Amino acid sequence: MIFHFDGEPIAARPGDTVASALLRVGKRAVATSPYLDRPRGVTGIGEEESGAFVQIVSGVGEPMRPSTRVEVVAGLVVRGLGGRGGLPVAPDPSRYDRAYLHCEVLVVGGGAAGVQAATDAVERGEGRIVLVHDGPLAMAVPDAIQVLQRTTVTGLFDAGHAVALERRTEHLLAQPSPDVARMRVWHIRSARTVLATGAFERPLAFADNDRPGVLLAGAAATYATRHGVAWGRAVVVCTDDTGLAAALALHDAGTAVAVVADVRTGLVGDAVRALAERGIDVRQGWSAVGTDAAADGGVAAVELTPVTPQGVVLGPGERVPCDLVAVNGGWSPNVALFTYVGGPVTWDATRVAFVADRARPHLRSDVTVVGSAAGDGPMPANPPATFFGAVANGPDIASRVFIDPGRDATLADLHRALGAGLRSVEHVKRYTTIGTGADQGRTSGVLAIGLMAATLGVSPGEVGTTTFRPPYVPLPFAALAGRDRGRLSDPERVTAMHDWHVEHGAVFEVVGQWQRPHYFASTQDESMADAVLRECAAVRTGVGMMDASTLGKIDVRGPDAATFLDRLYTNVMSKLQPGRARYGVMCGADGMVLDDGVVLRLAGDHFLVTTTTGGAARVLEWMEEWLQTEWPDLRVWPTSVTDQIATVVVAGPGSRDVVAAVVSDLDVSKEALRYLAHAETAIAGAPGRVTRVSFSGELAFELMVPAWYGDHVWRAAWQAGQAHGVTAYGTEAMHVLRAEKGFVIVGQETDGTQTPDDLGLSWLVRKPVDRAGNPTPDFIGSRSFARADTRRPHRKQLVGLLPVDPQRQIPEGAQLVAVGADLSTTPVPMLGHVTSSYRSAELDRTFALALVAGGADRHGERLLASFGADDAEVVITSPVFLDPEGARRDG
Amino acid sequence: MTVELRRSPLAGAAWGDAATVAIAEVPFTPAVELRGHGSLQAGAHLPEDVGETRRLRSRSTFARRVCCLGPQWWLVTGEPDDLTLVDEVTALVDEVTAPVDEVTALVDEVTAPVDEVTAPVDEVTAAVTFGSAVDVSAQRTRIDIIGPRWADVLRHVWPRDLATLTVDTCAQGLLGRAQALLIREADDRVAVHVRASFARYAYALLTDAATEYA
Amino acid sequence: MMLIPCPWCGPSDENEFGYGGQAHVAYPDNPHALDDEAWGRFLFVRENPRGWWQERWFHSAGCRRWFAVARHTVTNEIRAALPEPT
Amino acid sequence: MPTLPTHPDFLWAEGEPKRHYDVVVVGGGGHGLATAYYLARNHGITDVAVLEKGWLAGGNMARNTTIIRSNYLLDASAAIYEHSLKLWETMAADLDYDVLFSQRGVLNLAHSLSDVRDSKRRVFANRLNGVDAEWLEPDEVAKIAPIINISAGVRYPVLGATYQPRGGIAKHDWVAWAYARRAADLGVDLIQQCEVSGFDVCGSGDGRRVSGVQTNRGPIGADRVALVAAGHSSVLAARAGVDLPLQSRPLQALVSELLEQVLDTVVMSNAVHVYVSQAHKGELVMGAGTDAWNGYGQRGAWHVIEHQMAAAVELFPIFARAHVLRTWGGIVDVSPDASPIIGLTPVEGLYVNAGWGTGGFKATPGSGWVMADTVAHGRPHALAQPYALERFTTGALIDEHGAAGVAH
Repeated sequence: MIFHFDGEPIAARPGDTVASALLRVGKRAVATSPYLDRPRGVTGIGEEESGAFVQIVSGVGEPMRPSTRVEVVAGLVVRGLGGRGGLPVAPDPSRYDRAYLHCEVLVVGGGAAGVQAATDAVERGEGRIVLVHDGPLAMAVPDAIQVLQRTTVTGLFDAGHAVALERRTEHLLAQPSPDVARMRVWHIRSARTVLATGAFERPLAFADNDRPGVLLAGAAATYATRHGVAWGRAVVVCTDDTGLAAALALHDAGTAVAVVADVRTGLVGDAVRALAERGIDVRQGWSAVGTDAAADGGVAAVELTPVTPQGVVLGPGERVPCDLVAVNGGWSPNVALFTYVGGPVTWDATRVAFVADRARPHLRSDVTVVGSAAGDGPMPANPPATFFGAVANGPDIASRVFIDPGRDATLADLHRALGAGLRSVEHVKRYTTIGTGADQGRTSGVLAIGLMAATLGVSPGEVGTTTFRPPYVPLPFAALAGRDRGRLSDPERVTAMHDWHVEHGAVFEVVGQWQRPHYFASTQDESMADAVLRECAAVRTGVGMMDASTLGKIDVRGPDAATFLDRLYTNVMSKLQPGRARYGVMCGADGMVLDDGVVLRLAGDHFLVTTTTGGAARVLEWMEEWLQTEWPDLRVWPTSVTDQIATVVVAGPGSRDVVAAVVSDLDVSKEALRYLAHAETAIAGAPGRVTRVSFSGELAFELMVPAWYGDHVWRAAWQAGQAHGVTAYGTEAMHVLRAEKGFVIVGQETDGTQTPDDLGLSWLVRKPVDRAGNPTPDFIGSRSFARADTRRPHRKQLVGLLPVDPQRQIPEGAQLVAVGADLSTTPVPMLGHVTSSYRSAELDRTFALALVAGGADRHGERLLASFGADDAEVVITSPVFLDPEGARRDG
Repeated sequence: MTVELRRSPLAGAAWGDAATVAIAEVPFTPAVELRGHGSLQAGAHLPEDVGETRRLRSRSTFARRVCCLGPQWWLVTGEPDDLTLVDEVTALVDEVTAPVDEVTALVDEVTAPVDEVTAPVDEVTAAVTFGSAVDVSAQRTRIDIIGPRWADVLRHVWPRDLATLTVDTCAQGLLGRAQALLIREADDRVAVHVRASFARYAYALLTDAATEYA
Repeated sequence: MMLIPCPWCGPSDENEFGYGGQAHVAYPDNPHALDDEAWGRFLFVRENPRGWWQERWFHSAGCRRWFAVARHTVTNEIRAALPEPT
Repeated sequence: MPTLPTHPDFLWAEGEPKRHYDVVVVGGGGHGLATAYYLARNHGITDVAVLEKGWLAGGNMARNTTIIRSNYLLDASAAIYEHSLKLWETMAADLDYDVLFSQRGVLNLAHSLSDVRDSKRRVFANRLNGVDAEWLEPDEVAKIAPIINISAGVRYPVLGATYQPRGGIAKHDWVAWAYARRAADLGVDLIQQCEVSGFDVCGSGDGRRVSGVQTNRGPIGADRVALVAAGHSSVLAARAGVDLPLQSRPLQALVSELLEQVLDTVVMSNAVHVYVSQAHKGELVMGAGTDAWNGYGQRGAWHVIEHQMAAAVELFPIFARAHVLRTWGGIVDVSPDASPIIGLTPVEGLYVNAGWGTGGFKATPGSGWVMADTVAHGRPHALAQPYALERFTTGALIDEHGAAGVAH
């Protein structure tokens, strides 16, 4: 099996990772360090890798993968990295998946301890047991256990929640599959979780300890025994019996072990005997202080010397030629996941490690730790040494002693941090950047703590650890997005008439999640401005049709419905007669306008409330909140019918004829169906309701039908309208038309800081006592109107603006300042801002709405609209530009 | 009613093969949301626990189902051709104030479980003091997931534990990013009800999630 | 993601819910009887303890009921779901 | 690969608290350290202790996305954030410490017509308030950040953006250390692992006066106490009988691995909660949206991160293969109008500065400046006046929600 590394074909065997394959062919230097440009090679065998990071070039590509975690497949192409990954520019065509899994027992880690824990759970008769392992599972497990292989648990969260990443295809094929998700993010909920996450071998500090060929001893031995890597000549440097075991394994796998340097003295036990039998030179009380480089930048020799247990170099040393320096500085239990849930760790001086402290409580009592992650297992024949490395005296030596090769962070950096007065391990981490690299300090963290403790003359336990942060392994952005991409990235809501709009050249605007026609381009090259003028003119002079289905609709029913609505709206709804409709405004408790809409009374106990498109969900929740939490005594039930009802607006002088053509058994004459009246009737054969309500000031009808009939009724009205030159119009024209009448749009004229009075709607606000002198029912927000700031004169109030130059259109958002204000000295006092600004076909000029301080009393005054290059003067007017007496609405 | 004029949000779209998994709109399912203010202690005919559903018999031959969506909140659904369901169920509210026997009659017709003896008159009236019954037939769109792999598909987009969605139970939650009601209609059939404006999203989401199982 | 114990639907993912902040803050019987200071406190001042408190959740994707729970604001441990709203 | 400037050889010494100080600053975050520094530098008040319950700047200062800008909508906000930005521009020289302040510009994307309207309103207001601001059309956005997907068909179309060229980023830890170092030079005691558990208040009613604080290292007397404890402020203030209208919420952020340069400006999208810059070493630094619920656990919910990633890969297709290397959570103290609370309290001698929400880091120098002046003179600094606690009684809020001005 062939793959390519840095352009060179490399032969690999089944079961190889990029790291094992490269080592087998003798490639030691495979990457370079981020800042110092030093050659770097494989240091470990798993997630603890800190040197050999590669960029995946084949397939869709992926930056910064540890070579020890990339399984070789035919066609794989990788290159060694220089500390930074590259983002492929080509779009990523692969599929990413998310899945949810619920179980009783989640076991993390497929090693001996994990498999044992899962098997025990089976024998205890526990149901739904899931075992997650980050590689191919080596051992067989009972069928009752669901095994997720090549899956890494990356985070533990509240309430039994675990997140895991499964890499599903890259070990099978180098290219992405169009049908099979490349990665899957699992969301697992378990009743209890067992962490069997094992431990990471620790390196040692000595000069030039970052050279290719310096590996963790256990990793080096495994490469020899499992992957057939021939090391040539090895020197083992250790502080722990596992180093002795590694030396034996290397020897028995055919590697010449020249020397074993163990800082400890008085070693006993089988391993020592076995090493002696094999004639391996074991130097007790010795350790490494430096290495020499070969031509490839890798290690050529290691300098060994007698040292004290405290790391004081006694000398004289000896330079031993070798190809491999196998280092074992002890083990660090992998407690990252445990700490995510607040699991405490404690320094175990006998095991020379921070182990999970099972005695103290944490956030997730259902999470337990087993195996070496908890420091379990028998004590070795020889206790491990509390020793983190030996550094000879000499200029600049410390700057060649690497603690975090991934960040080129050295002992010199650590000393500078302490010299600067820093004592908190978190400060030192940030000052030196140790532990912030791609390996998240798996090997460097405890080494740094140990060296810090040694320098300060305290125990590592007193220094303490830094905080691990999820994710446990780096997670691709796209994998986290899952299938929430492209058209699925966020729902797009459409109305029953959507397809018609598309067929007729609608250009859509996104309103919340809704797709609404912004305007209809009658020809390919009609500009928006022209289209909007055309649509507005049609409504003012002929007839137009608009899809108003996105407006929120709430069926409010119950004996106390009227009472309820009186408390919600600033105006009185209980006086509304069945068959009539009324515009209303509701405020928050702070007195600021929350939403508005037309309320239809269907019967004594039955209302149909309409809301803004964006406010539909909010208003329903608002109703439910008050009914459930404050007024449970009220017998009222709100039901959303937003999607149930499609609404066709037919507006314009010609609208009555069009409506009459589709409504046969209802008299829609001015006398029979008065303004703000509504009636049930068949509409083009569909059951519906016709309402005389106008947001444009023109004669207008709202046709409401069950959404199933929306498309039909729209097309029927469109057909009937052909004789009258009916024109479809979108939200922009609707906005212009309502602005000509001075009607506000919540969210455009308002930003959550306007009272009804600010908007000139005080006529909608109930007085505390009615004309007869009886107190009126209170409504939400009324109390806030009495606060100092809401009583303040000169609040910003709604006005109309006419640019002095009738052809100048002021941009919306333009700020209004006094004419002659000195714009060169900031801050310039601002008197208000333009909320809406349009070109009017009817007025044959531009106009705008604005909020201006004390504006209600300033009609006729001039202001300067400031928006950059060519500011323009405007005259304050009434916000009602058209038909103030409302003569047009009856047609 | 002129049913031929209707158009469903997905125009009857269907995908896949029920031998593994199929996803298909079931257009024009009638539905009414019922809200009751009165106590349901004696509501022998209505499920009281959220997630519980009951099959109903009616004067007509159609299978109907009432789902408990929340406290004092039910959804009555039926088969597409069950054109009288809405009128019969909404009539309940109009009839609340009518003489007891009339109410009973209506209640029996609409909400009596298939294999259940009709409860005594007084119990039934105590059970059904509805405050609101609203036609929501077009509010939600029904998309069925049919076939042995239905759960494999849903677990990609439905975070709740599907093991608890046993036959004749229902659950509300989030389907991807859209609110949805799931009804386990049969061993290998789940009905997904989403707001009509979300129907295209839900259908695209489900067929995407089903890709590896088709 | 927290599991919020809805009294009606059982434990459900946090993102099925709306959040209502501190529980049991009753709307004044007569807001007009309050002075500006007291009204301002009702509008804006809520407890913000580091530890246990009672807060409101709204099951917007489920039964659409408001309810209160006792939650620890550091550990996110949730003790009791209290069906009665406010 | 850029190598970063080296730190000064000495930062500060661990201190033991004295029995009494003129001013005790509660909270050793950026704002507390800046307050102490400006007390000494601007007002000659050096008998000052900064009390930090953990390690200096270990709270939100160590957890934010380091975005610096002043393009807020409302006059009061623009004034204090612009004052802050001007201080950023002279900080390195003033503190003699390169804090890697990089004015690479900040883009705020608009995805809907109402975004566009609000954005332009903010730009026009910014200019009149002396804040550099531009409105950019999509093609101009693409010139500044070519990796943004400006094509029309996408779920979050880019309809334009506001641009503040003087905005940027800085190295958060270094900023705190720079203030700590100079404050220490000027005689300020920096006391870590010193948790304030309460206040000594004498008198009653309107006559209450603060005389010191209780800590895990014993009582410490103080003539004046500046409470600058971000998310914990309301808990502490309550112990002095002062109710602050604050809610403490989780706010998450994340970094990627080191990547070759793809983005040399700051891009913010409030609509979909994506806030991203590429830091000096090459990692993408991203902020997420605030979790909805109150929490002091310094951790949020994972689905917030997944939502953010979904939006991020839509806006920046090139991010698809980047990796989330590390996530973390801070505690943001949010006020009802998304604006801070600065100034006096009903307890004489007790001053508060909190409620910065997601705006805290960028405000660090300005906040410290006005707080020091307020404490030194016993009256609100001119820029702090609008932010007095009284506004929640009068209703004169400084509501930045409307124009989505608040975000990182």
